[in-house]
Amino acid sequence: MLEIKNLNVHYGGIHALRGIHIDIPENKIITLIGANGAGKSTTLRSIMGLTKSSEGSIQYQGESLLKYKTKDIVEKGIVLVPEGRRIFPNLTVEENLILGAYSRKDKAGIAKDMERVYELFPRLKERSWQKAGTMSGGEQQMLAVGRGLMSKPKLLMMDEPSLGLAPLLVKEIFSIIKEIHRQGVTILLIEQNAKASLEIADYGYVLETGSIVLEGKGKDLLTNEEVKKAYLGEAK
Amino acid sequence: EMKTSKEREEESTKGNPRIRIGVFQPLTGAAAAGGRMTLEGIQLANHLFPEVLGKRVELVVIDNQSDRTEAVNAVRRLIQEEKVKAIIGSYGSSLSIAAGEIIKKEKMPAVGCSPTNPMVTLNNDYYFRVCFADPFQGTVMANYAVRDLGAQKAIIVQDEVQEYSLGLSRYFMEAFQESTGNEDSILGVYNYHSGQQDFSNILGEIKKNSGDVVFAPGNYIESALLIKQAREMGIQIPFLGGDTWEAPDFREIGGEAVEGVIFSSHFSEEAQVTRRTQLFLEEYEKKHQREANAFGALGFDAYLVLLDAIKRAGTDDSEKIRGALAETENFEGATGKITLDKNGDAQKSAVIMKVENKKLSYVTFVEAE
Amino acid sequence: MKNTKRILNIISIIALIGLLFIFEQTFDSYKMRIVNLCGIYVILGLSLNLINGFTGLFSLGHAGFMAVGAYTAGLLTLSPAMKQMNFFMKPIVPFLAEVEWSFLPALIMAGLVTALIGFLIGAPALKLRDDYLAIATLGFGEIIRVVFTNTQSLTNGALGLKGLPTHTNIWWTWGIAFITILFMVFLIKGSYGKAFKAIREDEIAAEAMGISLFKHKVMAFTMGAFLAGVGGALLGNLLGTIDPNMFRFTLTFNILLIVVLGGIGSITGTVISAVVVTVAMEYLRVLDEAINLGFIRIEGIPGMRMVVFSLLLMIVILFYQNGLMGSNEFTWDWFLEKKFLKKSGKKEVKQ
Amino acid sequence: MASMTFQVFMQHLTNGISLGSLYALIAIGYTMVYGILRLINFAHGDIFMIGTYVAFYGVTLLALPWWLSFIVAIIFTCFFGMTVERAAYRPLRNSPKISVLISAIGVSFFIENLAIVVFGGRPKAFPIPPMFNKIINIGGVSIVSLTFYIPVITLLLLMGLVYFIHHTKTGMAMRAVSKDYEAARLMAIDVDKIISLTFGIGSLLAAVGGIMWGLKFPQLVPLMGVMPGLKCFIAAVIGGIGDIKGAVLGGFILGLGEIMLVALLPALTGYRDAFAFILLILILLVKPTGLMGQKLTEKV
Amino acid sequence: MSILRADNITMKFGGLVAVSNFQMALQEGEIVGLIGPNGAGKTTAFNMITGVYTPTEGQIYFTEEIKDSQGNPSSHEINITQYRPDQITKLGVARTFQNIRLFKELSVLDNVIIANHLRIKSDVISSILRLPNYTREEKAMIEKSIHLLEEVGLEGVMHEKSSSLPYGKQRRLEIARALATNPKVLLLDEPAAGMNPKESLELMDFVGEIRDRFKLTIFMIEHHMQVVMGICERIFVLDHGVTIAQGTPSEIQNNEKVIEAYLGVD
Ligand SMILES: Nc1ncnc2c1ncn2[C@@H]1O[C@H](COP(=O)(O)OP(=O)(O)OP(=O)(O)O)[C@@H](O)[C@H]1O
Ligand SMILES: Nc1ncnc2c1ncn2[C@@H]1O[C@H](COP(=O)(O)OP(=O)(O)OP(=O)(O)O)[C@@H](O)[C@H]1O
Ligand SMILES: [Mg+2]
Ligand SMILES: [Mg+2]
Repeated sequence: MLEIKNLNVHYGGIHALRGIHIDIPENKIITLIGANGAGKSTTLRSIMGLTKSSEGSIQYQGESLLKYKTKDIVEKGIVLVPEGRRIFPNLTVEENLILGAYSRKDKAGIAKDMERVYELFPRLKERSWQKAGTMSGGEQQMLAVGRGLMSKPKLLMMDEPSLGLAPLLVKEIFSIIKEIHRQGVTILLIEQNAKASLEIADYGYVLETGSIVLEGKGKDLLTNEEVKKAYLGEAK
Repeated sequence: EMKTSKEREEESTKGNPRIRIGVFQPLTGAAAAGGRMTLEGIQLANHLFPEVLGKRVELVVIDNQSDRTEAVNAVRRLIQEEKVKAIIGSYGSSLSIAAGEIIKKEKMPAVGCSPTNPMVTLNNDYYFRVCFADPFQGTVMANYAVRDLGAQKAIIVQDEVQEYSLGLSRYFMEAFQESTGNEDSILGVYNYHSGQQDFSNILGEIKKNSGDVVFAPGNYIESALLIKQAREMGIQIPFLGGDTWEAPDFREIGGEAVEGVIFSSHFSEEAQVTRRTQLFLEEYEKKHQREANAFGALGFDAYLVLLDAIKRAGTDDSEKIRGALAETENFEGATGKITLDKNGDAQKSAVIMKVENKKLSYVTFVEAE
Repeated sequence: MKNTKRILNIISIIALIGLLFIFEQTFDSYKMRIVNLCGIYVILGLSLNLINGFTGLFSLGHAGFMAVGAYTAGLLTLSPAMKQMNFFMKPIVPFLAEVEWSFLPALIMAGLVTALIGFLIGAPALKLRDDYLAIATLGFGEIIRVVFTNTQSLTNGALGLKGLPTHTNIWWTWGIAFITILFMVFLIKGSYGKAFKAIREDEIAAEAMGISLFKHKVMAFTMGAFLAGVGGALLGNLLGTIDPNMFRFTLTFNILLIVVLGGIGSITGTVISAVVVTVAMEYLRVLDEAINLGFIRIEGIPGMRMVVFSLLLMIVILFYQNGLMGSNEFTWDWFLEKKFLKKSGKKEVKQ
Repeated sequence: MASMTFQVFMQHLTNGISLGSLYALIAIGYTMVYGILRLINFAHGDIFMIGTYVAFYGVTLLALPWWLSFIVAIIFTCFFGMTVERAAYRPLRNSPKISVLISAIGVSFFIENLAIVVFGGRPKAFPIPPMFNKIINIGGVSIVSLTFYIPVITLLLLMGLVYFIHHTKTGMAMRAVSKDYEAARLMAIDVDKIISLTFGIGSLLAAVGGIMWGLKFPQLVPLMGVMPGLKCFIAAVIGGIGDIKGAVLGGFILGLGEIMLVALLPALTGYRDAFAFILLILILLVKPTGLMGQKLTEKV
Repeated sequence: MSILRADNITMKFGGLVAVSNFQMALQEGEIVGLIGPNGAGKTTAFNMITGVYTPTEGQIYFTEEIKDSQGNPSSHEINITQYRPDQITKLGVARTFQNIRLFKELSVLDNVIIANHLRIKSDVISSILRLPNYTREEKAMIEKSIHLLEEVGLEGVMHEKSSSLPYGKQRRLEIARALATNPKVLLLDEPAAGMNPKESLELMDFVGEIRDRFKLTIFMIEHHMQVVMGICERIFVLDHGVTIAQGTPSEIQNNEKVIEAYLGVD
């Protein structure tokens, strides 16, 4: 579905991505793990056209994404739930969701998806009138995911959805990701919580200082000694 | 570039000898209309009389942007960088006064066209002007108000930022009190400042104190707005003003509202006509296809008076030109006969004009004292 | 290394003095005025940079401070006779009528009075942040101007002061500019300067590090006001006439422009850009006047100078977003290194 | 003061209301642009001036009927504002705030100076259609008909705008853009287009304000936008910048206050131009985000 | 006597009660944890203690050690409820932030030097004139800062711009900066956020080390249970602003209410 080849990104002098290759087949959960500053977010931002790459290609359903604006990429069905939630604090929960469907014209479809989001996150339904900025961190995270779903994505990318969440909510988020996947959405997931994400992922990539150092089936990575040592903090 | 001025100077002395005369006028900013009208007159005169002492007269024009600091800069530049021999300007007393210091210090003869405030030439041996000064103008209007309009009570509205307006108001007030013989004949003095657009508070006061006339000298813009708003508020008292109201813009902005206002001015073809008046009027209308005005005429005269002085001095030495200027007597200009007194002021008569059917009409003529 | 730098410092100071001396000998008074203006704008630019660039306080009230300085020095140096001439509408307040100070004390007094005003304004206003502070300080600047227009017996109102003794010369302007540069360098390098920068970077974190926001902000603001007052005083006594209208907010913008063009938070940048902007403004006057190319005469268009100037300004802002210097400074290290590298070829560069 | 008659008082009151609504109209434009870009659009006053000049030339030079000329002016100004945004602000979208502010000041200088060269420094008289210039006398208070039109137009525009911002998807997108460009992009919102639109609407309002201004004070100079521009910005800040209703409130307070202050205390006339600033500072010190501004304590 | 004590503090934002009647006392040398669901009011509690917010109700006390004229130490409790953040830091309470707040444009070293400024004795004039009393102080400040950076393992990146550091190092720098203020109490707000489990464990060791080396009392908000349970001696649990439990890690881990509101069942 999406294929990244030899992607290079520079931030001024920093070489943040050094020629990575990633393949995302349809209907799978792919996860990207790695230490801080490894370039995970940069990868997602490059796909969305938020960050310009200096070299390489990003193919989506046989077409290069590099020439498109973010807006067009979203319209093609790729959605990013960004790092740090980035909900619109001055808009109500409902308005945030409506904006999630900004590019869509099918009123009936939008209404249906709104219902679906409210089913997934009953808390959002309860608080549909509330200004999003006044909600707690976990609620905001739900809203961010819900908002992402509103554009009816084919490929949903999530950047550290569990960051700063209480343990209970972390569990909930992962079960929701599985649920969304079950409904037929391809998922690219970034997580610090490597264990949980590898557990649900079909395939995983390990990123270190801008390069992919390891890849494999989720289950295999989970038992890989290096991964264990570096990311799961178990070998102690 | 820094050196071009030197080059220019060399060039001017080489081939055909030139005399450079500096002109500083407000060509942009609040006083631009007056400055441009004056400049038209100066340039017309230069066009008609381009030579003196066998040399070409070259005008160096600098815009003082209706700003005092820029006026000082402009004159400094004319003297030090452009090496002019004499200076003409500026419209607007405050601009002239600001530049006066440098003119005095650098001993540069200067001829003002229409700055009427006494401070322009006071204590300044190098500044002259071809117009009358405000004490005369103020008195003329006060006397007219009392004698011809039968006014006993007057209200003054002045622009607190303009020496022109402040001075004129003061002389009007003195003359009015004297003329009516009543210390309390001035009901109030109200201030506004250049650039103000809403005068409702002043007009509220005027509406309250029913005077016989309002004397409101100032920039033609603010004056026009003031009168317009007065009429809108139903104030029907006659408005009197000074020579700035001559500008056509005053009638344009004021429209209907300024019908009937009365002001003093420098000349009218119906009052004093000389050979030069005829020449000026014809040539001006030919060149610009519109009615001539007093500012143009005064610019015209300032140039001619200066040229005459250079001719009499027989040299382009600035100090000598000054000497010759001081001796100007009965010079025949477009605005009448010009004699410069010991202050450097022109002893001239004034005319009183009225706005009628969007045109200026001549009312009467007041001889110089 | 330390010795080399000391020698270089001394050499450049001597060179600067020599240069000023040459200017004084060869330039006519018109050009000297530009040199003087450059010096004054260096002082003003640095003072605004201290507030806006180093401390991150968005202040737009500089014109007001300059007015306070210019009037203080003006009233103190104006001779009693000139005072009488100036104040013809309303007499001057008695306590000022007879004073006539020499320039140095008047300058210092101008700085102190302005600093006091700066303190009085800063104490309440610095509670505000960002745009709100900007608009409030802009307001204070305008209020100062309006007050000066209305306190006729103190300031001669809108008519302004004329005939100020023109004490200002390049030794004053560049001397004080030089002291200001040193002042800034040492201030910024020191602990207090670092605290200012910390406030600029993140107020909340700075406060959490034990830096009293109020004290340091007011300190920077007051010091900036002091320098602005001195700059204003020099300007007044250079021009010889001042009036409240000179000190409109466009004047603040001009100085802000110098700061931004030079690089916010760079002393070197401000100095360079003060000189460049001042000279450019004069140079562009050519555009307003008729240009005589001998065979053809191009009539000048009044106002063209400002059009070109603002266009140039826009181009610089759009293409040099961080100004000439960013927040970098000229240092001998940098200078020596660059020279050194040039000589020793490519190998060094790679390293 | 005591001697002020009822008529004179009413006279001042109507004056204050019409000036206030004029301020309000222009303040809305400021507030919209600020609300979205967090940028004090110093060029707003100049855009206002352009609108007035275009209307003037439409009537005088092109001899259009006044209403057509006004419409042309409004449309032209709309595009002019969008062009300004494109040229001077868009390239700086990711730059430090102060650069953008300087750019705003630079653009403002540029427009003013260009106007001086193109339109000439000499003031022009704005032609007033008779319907705005009728003097109506109600119980000794004489009022120009324009005085009635201005508040009505302001309120109509206000209502339209509030509806647009709060009840349309585009309005929602504008509010979203105001908080976070990047997140807005991720919603498939074309941020540049939304900002352009905001400028267009802001400039449209400026043009309407400018024309009204020209009708009230029929004098055109290239610097005519500077003072009203500044005052209306203050009005917007007083009301709580970013809030449209706040801008209207601020405009009325400022306009009415300015007129009433000097009417009631004539001794303070000279301080009239300082009034706006003093009011501004007093309000900011008491309520740092303006009267209707939301309190935005930074979440630490 | 406890070194820092909150007596029934409450914080309301409009109608929202973010923290209600929070009661807490830290003993010298302790490491205490503060946990709870998102939006429970943990950061708000920190903000009140450090003076960023003034509590709507309740009082906060800090125990200050003073030496009398003979040099005998004695301690007394002062009410710091109305103090500003800088005053509180001066007394000896330093903190880090949930969303890292470094002086981004400044170098790593400058970040730490600035944190020394609060103890400076020379005035601004002597700093500009570079009088000996100032230069002496400056030298000491720089030495101390470099030393601190060595302690946290950042000496190698001393001259880099602080924003160019990777996340984990930025967190360390924030801690170093807080240490430079000479605190007695250190408040850490989610120091392990955004770190992977391995990095989190390293951090845990690091916190223990600095506690011993600098004789600190540490109060820490954290969502990584491994860290919290591994290092904290006592834990407070907030939910909806209310303290629902407090006790040792094992008590908390088995507390019904905590499991329901926060931990969940495995
Ligand atoms: N806007 C930027 N400017 C400069 N450097 C950047 C920028 N954004 C990221 N970087 C750098 O690029 C590298 C990769 O960053 P990225 O955000 O992609 O990492 P990450 O893997 O998502 O890390 P984290 O777990 O902290 O989110 C880091 O070294 C980071 O410092
Ligand atoms: N400045 C503020 N204005 C309004 N509400 C606020 C403010 N600061 C915090 N809150 C609210 O107070 C509540 C507690 O917030 P706080 O930041 O203390 O939570 P927390 O326990 O630190 O959560 P997290 O684990 O997500 O960081 C939240 O509902 C939050 O939205
Ligand atoms: Mg990331
Ligand atoms: Mg928190």
